[in-house]
Amino acid sequence: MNHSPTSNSANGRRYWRSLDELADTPEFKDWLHREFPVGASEMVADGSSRRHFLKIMSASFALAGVATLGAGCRRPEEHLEPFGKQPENYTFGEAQYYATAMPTRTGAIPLVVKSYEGRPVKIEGNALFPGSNGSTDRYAQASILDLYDPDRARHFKHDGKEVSREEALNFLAELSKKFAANQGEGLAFLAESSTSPSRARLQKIIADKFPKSQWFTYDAIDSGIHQRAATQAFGQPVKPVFHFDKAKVILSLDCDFLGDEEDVHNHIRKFAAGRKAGEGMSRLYAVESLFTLTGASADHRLRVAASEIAKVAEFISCFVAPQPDIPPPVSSEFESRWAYECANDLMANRQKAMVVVGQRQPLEMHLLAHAINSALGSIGNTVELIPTAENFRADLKNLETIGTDTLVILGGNSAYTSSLWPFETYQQHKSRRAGTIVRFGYYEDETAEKSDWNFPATHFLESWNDAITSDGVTVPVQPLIQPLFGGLTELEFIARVAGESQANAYEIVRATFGGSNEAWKKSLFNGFVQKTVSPVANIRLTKEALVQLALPRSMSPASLGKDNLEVIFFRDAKVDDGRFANNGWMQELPDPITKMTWDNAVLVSRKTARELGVANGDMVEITLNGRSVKGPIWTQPGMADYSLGLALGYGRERAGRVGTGVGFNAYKIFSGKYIETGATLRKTGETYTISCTQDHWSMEGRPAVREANLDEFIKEPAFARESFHGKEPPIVQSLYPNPLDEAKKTALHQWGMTVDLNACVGCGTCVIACQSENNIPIVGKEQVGRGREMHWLRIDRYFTSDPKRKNNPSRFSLSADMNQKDENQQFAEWIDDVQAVNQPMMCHHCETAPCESVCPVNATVHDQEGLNVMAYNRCIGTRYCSNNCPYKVRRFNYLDFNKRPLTELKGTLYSTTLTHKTAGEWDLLRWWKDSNSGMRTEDEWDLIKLSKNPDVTVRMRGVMEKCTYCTQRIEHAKIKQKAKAGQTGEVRLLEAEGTVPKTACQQACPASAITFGDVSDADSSVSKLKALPLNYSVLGDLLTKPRTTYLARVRNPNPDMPDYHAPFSTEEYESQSLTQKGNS
Amino acid sequence: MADSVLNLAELKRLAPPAELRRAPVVEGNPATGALTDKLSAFAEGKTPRWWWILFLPAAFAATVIFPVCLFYQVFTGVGVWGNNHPVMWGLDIVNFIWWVGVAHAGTLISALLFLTKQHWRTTIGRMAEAMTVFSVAMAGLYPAIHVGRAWFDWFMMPFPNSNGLWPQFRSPLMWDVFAVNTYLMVSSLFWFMGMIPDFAVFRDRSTTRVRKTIFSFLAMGWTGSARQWHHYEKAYVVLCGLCTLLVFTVSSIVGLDFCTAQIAGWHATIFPLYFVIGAVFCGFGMMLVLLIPLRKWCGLEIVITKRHLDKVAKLALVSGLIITYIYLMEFFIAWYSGDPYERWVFSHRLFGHTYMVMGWILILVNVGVTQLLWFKKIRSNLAALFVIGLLINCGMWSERFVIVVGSLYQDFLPASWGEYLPTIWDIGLYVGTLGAFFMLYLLFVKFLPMVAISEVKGVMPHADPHHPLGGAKKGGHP
Amino acid sequence: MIFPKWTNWLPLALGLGAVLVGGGVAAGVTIYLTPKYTRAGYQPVQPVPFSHQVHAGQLGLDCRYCHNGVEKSWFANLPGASTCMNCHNQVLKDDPRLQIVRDSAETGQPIPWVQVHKVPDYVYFSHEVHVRRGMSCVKCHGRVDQMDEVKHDQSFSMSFCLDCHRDPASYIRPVDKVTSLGWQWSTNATEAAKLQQTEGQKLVDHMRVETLQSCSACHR
Amino acid sequence: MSEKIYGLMAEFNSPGEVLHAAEKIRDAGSRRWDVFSPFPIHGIDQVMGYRNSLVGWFALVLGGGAFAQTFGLLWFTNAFDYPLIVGGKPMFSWPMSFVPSYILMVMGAAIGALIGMFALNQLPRLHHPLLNKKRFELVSRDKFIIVIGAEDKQFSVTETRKLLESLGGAQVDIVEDPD
Repeated sequence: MNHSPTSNSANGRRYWRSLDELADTPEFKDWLHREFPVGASEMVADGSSRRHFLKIMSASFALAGVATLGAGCRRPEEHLEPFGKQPENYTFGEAQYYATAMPTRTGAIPLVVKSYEGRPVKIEGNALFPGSNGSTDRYAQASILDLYDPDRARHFKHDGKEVSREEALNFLAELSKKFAANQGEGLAFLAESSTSPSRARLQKIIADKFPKSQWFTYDAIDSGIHQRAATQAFGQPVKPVFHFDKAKVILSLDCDFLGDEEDVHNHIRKFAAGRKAGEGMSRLYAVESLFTLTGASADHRLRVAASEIAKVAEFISCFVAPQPDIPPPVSSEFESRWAYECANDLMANRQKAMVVVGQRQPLEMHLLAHAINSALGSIGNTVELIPTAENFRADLKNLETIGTDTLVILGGNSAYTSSLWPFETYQQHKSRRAGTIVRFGYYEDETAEKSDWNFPATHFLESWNDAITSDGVTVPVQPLIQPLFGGLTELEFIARVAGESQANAYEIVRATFGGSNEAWKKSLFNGFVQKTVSPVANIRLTKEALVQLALPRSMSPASLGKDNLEVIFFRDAKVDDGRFANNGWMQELPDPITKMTWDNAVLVSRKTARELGVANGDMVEITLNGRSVKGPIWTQPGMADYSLGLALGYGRERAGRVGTGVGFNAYKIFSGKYIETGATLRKTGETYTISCTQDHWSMEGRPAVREANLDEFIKEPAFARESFHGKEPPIVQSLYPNPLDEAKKTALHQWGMTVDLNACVGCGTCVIACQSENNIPIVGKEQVGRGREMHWLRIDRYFTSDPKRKNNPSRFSLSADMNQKDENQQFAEWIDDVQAVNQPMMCHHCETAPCESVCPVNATVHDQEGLNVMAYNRCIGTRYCSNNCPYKVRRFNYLDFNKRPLTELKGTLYSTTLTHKTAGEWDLLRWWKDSNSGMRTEDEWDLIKLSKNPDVTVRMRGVMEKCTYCTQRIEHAKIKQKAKAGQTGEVRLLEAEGTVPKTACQQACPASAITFGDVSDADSSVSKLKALPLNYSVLGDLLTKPRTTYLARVRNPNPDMPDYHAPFSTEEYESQSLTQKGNS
Repeated sequence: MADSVLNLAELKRLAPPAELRRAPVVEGNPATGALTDKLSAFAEGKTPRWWWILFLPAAFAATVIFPVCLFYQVFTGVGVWGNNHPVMWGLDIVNFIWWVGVAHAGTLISALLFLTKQHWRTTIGRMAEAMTVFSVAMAGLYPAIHVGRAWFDWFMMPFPNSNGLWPQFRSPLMWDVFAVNTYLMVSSLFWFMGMIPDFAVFRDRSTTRVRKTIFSFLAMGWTGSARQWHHYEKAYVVLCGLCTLLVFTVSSIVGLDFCTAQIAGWHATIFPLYFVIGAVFCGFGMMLVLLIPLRKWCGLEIVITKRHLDKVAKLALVSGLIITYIYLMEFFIAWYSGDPYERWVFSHRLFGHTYMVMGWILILVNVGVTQLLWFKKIRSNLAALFVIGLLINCGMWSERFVIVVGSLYQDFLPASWGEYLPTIWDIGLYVGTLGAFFMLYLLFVKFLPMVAISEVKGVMPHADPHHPLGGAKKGGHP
Repeated sequence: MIFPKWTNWLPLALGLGAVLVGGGVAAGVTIYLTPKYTRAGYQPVQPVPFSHQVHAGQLGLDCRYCHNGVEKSWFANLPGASTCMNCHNQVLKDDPRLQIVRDSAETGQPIPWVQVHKVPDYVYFSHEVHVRRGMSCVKCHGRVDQMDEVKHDQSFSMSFCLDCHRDPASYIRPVDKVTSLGWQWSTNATEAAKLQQTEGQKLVDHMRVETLQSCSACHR
Repeated sequence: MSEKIYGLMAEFNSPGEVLHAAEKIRDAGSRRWDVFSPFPIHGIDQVMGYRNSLVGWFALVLGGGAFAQTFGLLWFTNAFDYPLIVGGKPMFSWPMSFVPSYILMVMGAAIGALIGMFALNQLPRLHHPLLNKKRFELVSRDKFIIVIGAEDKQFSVTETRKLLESLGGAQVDIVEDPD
């Protein structure tokens, strides 16, 4: 990893500054602060300054596809504007990498950010970080888009009116003076949780300076419960670190540690490490109500309503605990046998077993888990406890009663996320007491609307900060770019409120760090402080905690039914608690399980839907504790009965042009508890359309994903090989020689990839990484509904089930499940108990690619290194290649997705350049003047251009595109190697030398499921993986000879369990091929 | 005319018995001059009201709906259509194949039947050829405009360029480009050449200077000399031979688009034959639809007799039976191959809930309704034939829909399955091409020699110098 | 008689005319609408009358003195005004023609040089790899050391690129001769051509230079 | 009007008559004469002494040329000038080349046949002395006309008129050549 030293840059990247200086004209500055959105007249009048700014960048832009239309013979005069002062150690056009970190609620994700000309373009994980494989989670991947969000808060505002920065800062100064005088009487802070030591230091300063002030920490999604539970259980401030890699048996009690918990990328990495196919692979039991990614990865999954999981937990604890108790009854014989065998398995693997409880479960459950883990001897082995700072969660009910004069809101969007904190009440309060709400936030959102003062916040890529990761390592957060729209960093804002003389965020972080300059520089270079945190040794459960354990018994709720439904509020896999609602990549990322985009829904089980008389898309009204919300129904296979799953974070009213009005706002009935019972549901009679990227749930017994149980794998390691159980047709030889074989003799490399289905959990990080790396546009809900999403990499998720439960009397029958429309899947009984399998699917770079031979213009051909290359500017868009692609991984730009704003991507009556006007000017005329123009307003377009990766062509409408194996990275690596080789012949990239590039998906994958490399190099990891018996090609019998192959998935179920069986996919396959045999 | 030389007694003596006698091509064997008057009458007469009633909406569709839909698509993107992922081809290609299909019967009638010396073809040949030319023109449009960047269509033309790039000739789509262009070119040439002597007829009959000028120009100085006829006839035979080749190969090449592809439901060697027969079948349906009203309205009952329609219907029946056989084979092979993907596609053609209706229309019409043509009664009932003609066109359209969409929407990996529904722009473009076709056809009927006058005259007994009617003094054959 | 006798020549005349017009159009397009004409020869007026002939030719400055990013980046950068001032704070200190340069060096306001050489945005050309692997500047940019004002020398069309990419041996030269624009294998032209083939092939073999004519080499 | 004489024309009513008359004229040794009819008359070719038309050769040459050229073009473009690896298929193979070559052969042959027909008939010829004659317009209707050209060695206005009339030709008339 090539981190550039950051010695002399204290305030943002100096290179950006240099560019900044170039554009340091009054017009340019004016632009930065201009009101948004810009009026039409201004666009024309002042366009030059903005253009000027962009033109400087444009040398590196290479916004090619947009320009493929080309100006033809019109050659506009273009300028190259070099620096006035040549900066040192800087080469225009070369990417720079800086280490930083993305703060999360309870930790931080160490990152390395790639930046071109001072413009961050891609986020990667920091591979230097101890234990890390350089991966991230999907939120971190997507966060870069927020940086370029045109809807960001850009202005200091008072009472909704713009004020100057000076004015706003003066106000803060006065505020601090005022409260310094009265010791902070009436001053309250409402902040999101943070691990920043600097913020903690400032918080301390505030507590000292304003002793009477109050500080509340509130998160809509409370991930701090693990820490609070551990602290309570063990009587000292500790937080648990789960070592899924060390565990042999894992029991998840409603804990989606691979999905919606914090720190999933670490969990996935560790979990995948423990799941290497073979003896000693771990076994995962999941008890859950929602179908989660953890459930999808589980070997045994028990679907139980979330509020009844406590019973199962207690049942198990009775066997595990030192003094066996009489187990409480669970609802069925099956469940008790399940739980009993599970407990046996846990006990058989003492010290190597672990129990994890989900963050949405109440504290008591967490204590119970600690008790079980203690009893199993897991504490200190699979679960380590590390010291931490205290973590509070504010009970916002109290806020009404505090006599607050001024409320300072630091981040968060509490007006939206907390319906329990009625702003109205507060405002009444305020009218009595003339109080003020001061808001520091990234967006002008729901909270901003209700605040008196608004301070724009900077993105973490624009801020100096620090944080402590979940495993206790301090990481600096350093900016890569000066704030695009001004704004304040969080630390600066707090410091100013505190009236600190030193309000410079860099100085604050530097002061918190202390130490030598040497150490500081090193920490910035590495992206972390080289300091390991040792776990607290010899720790025991406290007596108080043990007493608490008796409590869950009393928790047993009234039994659930269709009039007493349970509601589960969960962190959305895409928009989190709503903070990514305006992030198009996230909105369009298919939910890992439902594959739903641009929406949330009321998830129910088939049985519940039937009893309630609802079907997918029916709008229903859910009433809970006297409050209600409306949303569409979505039948989720594998859901527990009588549970309603509501994803938080949607239904935003003031999110921005992407997120406003997407989905429904589940916070309306949310009261701080993530699991509540007593809800009722009523059908409203309206219907609603939901856009999914995958409409068909079943794999129909096709051998796309190949699975086996561990014992079968040990018996027959090559079970997945080309003939899969001896039933697939053999892969025959071509009739004629492939010219690629000739080319292989002289080519330097042959690229290939493997995807380990055993490691992949389906989290979707790769999808976003690919989107970010390859300039993939979003298309909006309606276009997704029309099947036109552009993701080069999709994750196919199939639900498999016992074939005996399928209604399949005969293929040639109208009533067979397989002949039903996709809309009717929701009524099929087989979806009740399903397994899910995930399969990342991208271009397979087939050696005999069917797409190539049908292209009439040579737009897609093979190169000598085995890449199926796509020349966008040659493509005329016959779409024949995609028809002929058996994997359907090619994507067609049906409309100008890059140049059209989302509002112009709806309906059959799309606006056309022939009639449409943008910013008051006829589009055709705009196009004539500048072939790069589109229907987006210029400010939006400018920011979009900034966010694009200059190494990849931006595609225009009418061309086909697809995964390229990140050819830009390969070419970059080859160019660098060749340049290094100079007049020698050492031009080959070698994995052993670390010169082989990683693809974006590979780099981002927390599970390291994707391996890319040179298959002509026998020592490369990809060659070794391809030599494994698990390796197989999807649809290999079509003689496509794909370069992307898969490693089959191995499940590790416990033969003693009541639900032990071969993987459903295999059973389905067998039943299909049996019918075939019978017929032929 | 030569009535004077008719020796009735002799004629009667020499004539074969009635049951062996071939029915005359033109009812009543009118004299050559009268026949000329009759066949030119419609083009020279006053435009009747029915013509306007048909022409105006067709012209509206051709000149308003068609360009609007076309330009809208070109300027907005293929996304205005219903095409999606995985159904990358929808109505654009369905209509393309359909139009190519319609064309084929025309060539078959005019060229293949000429080579096999079927004199009855002369009276309907020209109308069939016109149908071919106009429908190939419609068909040729689709491949050009269905692409994402129609303004780069010239990438498909092989000429030296500064990019050093060439088209990729392994692609059946390239073959398509050549095939459809060739078909358009050759059938237009054939059509035009056939009309030259008739242009001369119109030229010589014209009463106004404008008409005279135009037709003089079009007739290119045709005098009807023996030398001209000599070369003309040779060229005609050659062109007929070439057109016959095209009948069998253009649709085959269109079929290659599909059979060289991987997709289950496309990947079958039967496709070239399948498409040829389907095309011909569809074209005969269209012939019925065009001939039945026009023969009445244009006063051509004596030249386009019920016997002609009966023959067209019989040809439709034969091609329909072959189609039926092909359907059976398709299903059989799908089952026999044991290929799960093939089986899936074919079971879904009939039982998959999404496009089941199209599948059954195909079976009911192409297999079912066609069987009605076995009955002489049906074949001589013009109304029934007209309806059957229409139904065959619908049936063949749904067949193309089932082949194109029905094979794409559920292919290998269930994760990428989807559905396809055409939008108003898909339909609008189809309506536009239909309009353009009918507009051109009506213009042809009105202004050009819609029956091959010289050819018809040439197969009359009056034209046989060895026939008493042709002026044979004695002997010869009747 | 509608058509006079001369009209019998009309078809022939029309045919000939069509051939002539068609040929003319083809020739016109080939000459005027291909990059050989539209690009080569472009010589815009620059804001500062900088002479490559003086600097690179007479003074013999190495290309990389000013275009110092050329070996490190895809982009051959233009020097900042501060680079100019390295010399010009001594030489021609008060020359009015250099006022813009002095201003730029002082204020940081860039000099708006007009771009001469440009490949389309969808072409990813890297100076770095060409320059460091024995492809001389002169092959694309011509004898800049003899140009007073820079002129677009070559067509920069795809087939222009392909010439080298298909047959690198005919163009490659020793890496240390890359910036010597006038360098030849030999002073004798025929011998130089011969040496280019033999020595070039040796270089290609030794350096493992690939013949890259697949799309991925330039388009991403 | 002191115009040149193009020839003499005579009308006949049926193909039989005109065929008979033509045989006689041929036997009389005329060289520059022709028979005009509304449709091709069976047997007239033999009478006029026409051998197999050359149109077929035009078609063959152009068709064959197009086939060979396309075959060559495909080889040149896909296998020689810019060989690209496409779908693992050979750079050049006859099956893929046959289809476009064949179809362009058809196009070439068709154009050849048409060109041949036009060329051999010296068409288009918009101006023709016969087209001036009002009676000649009946040729395209139902009359059959024999014209004996003034360039014929045996031509003489009176003798030829006699000959034509003796053969049953009606409306024997002089055809003028306007220049």
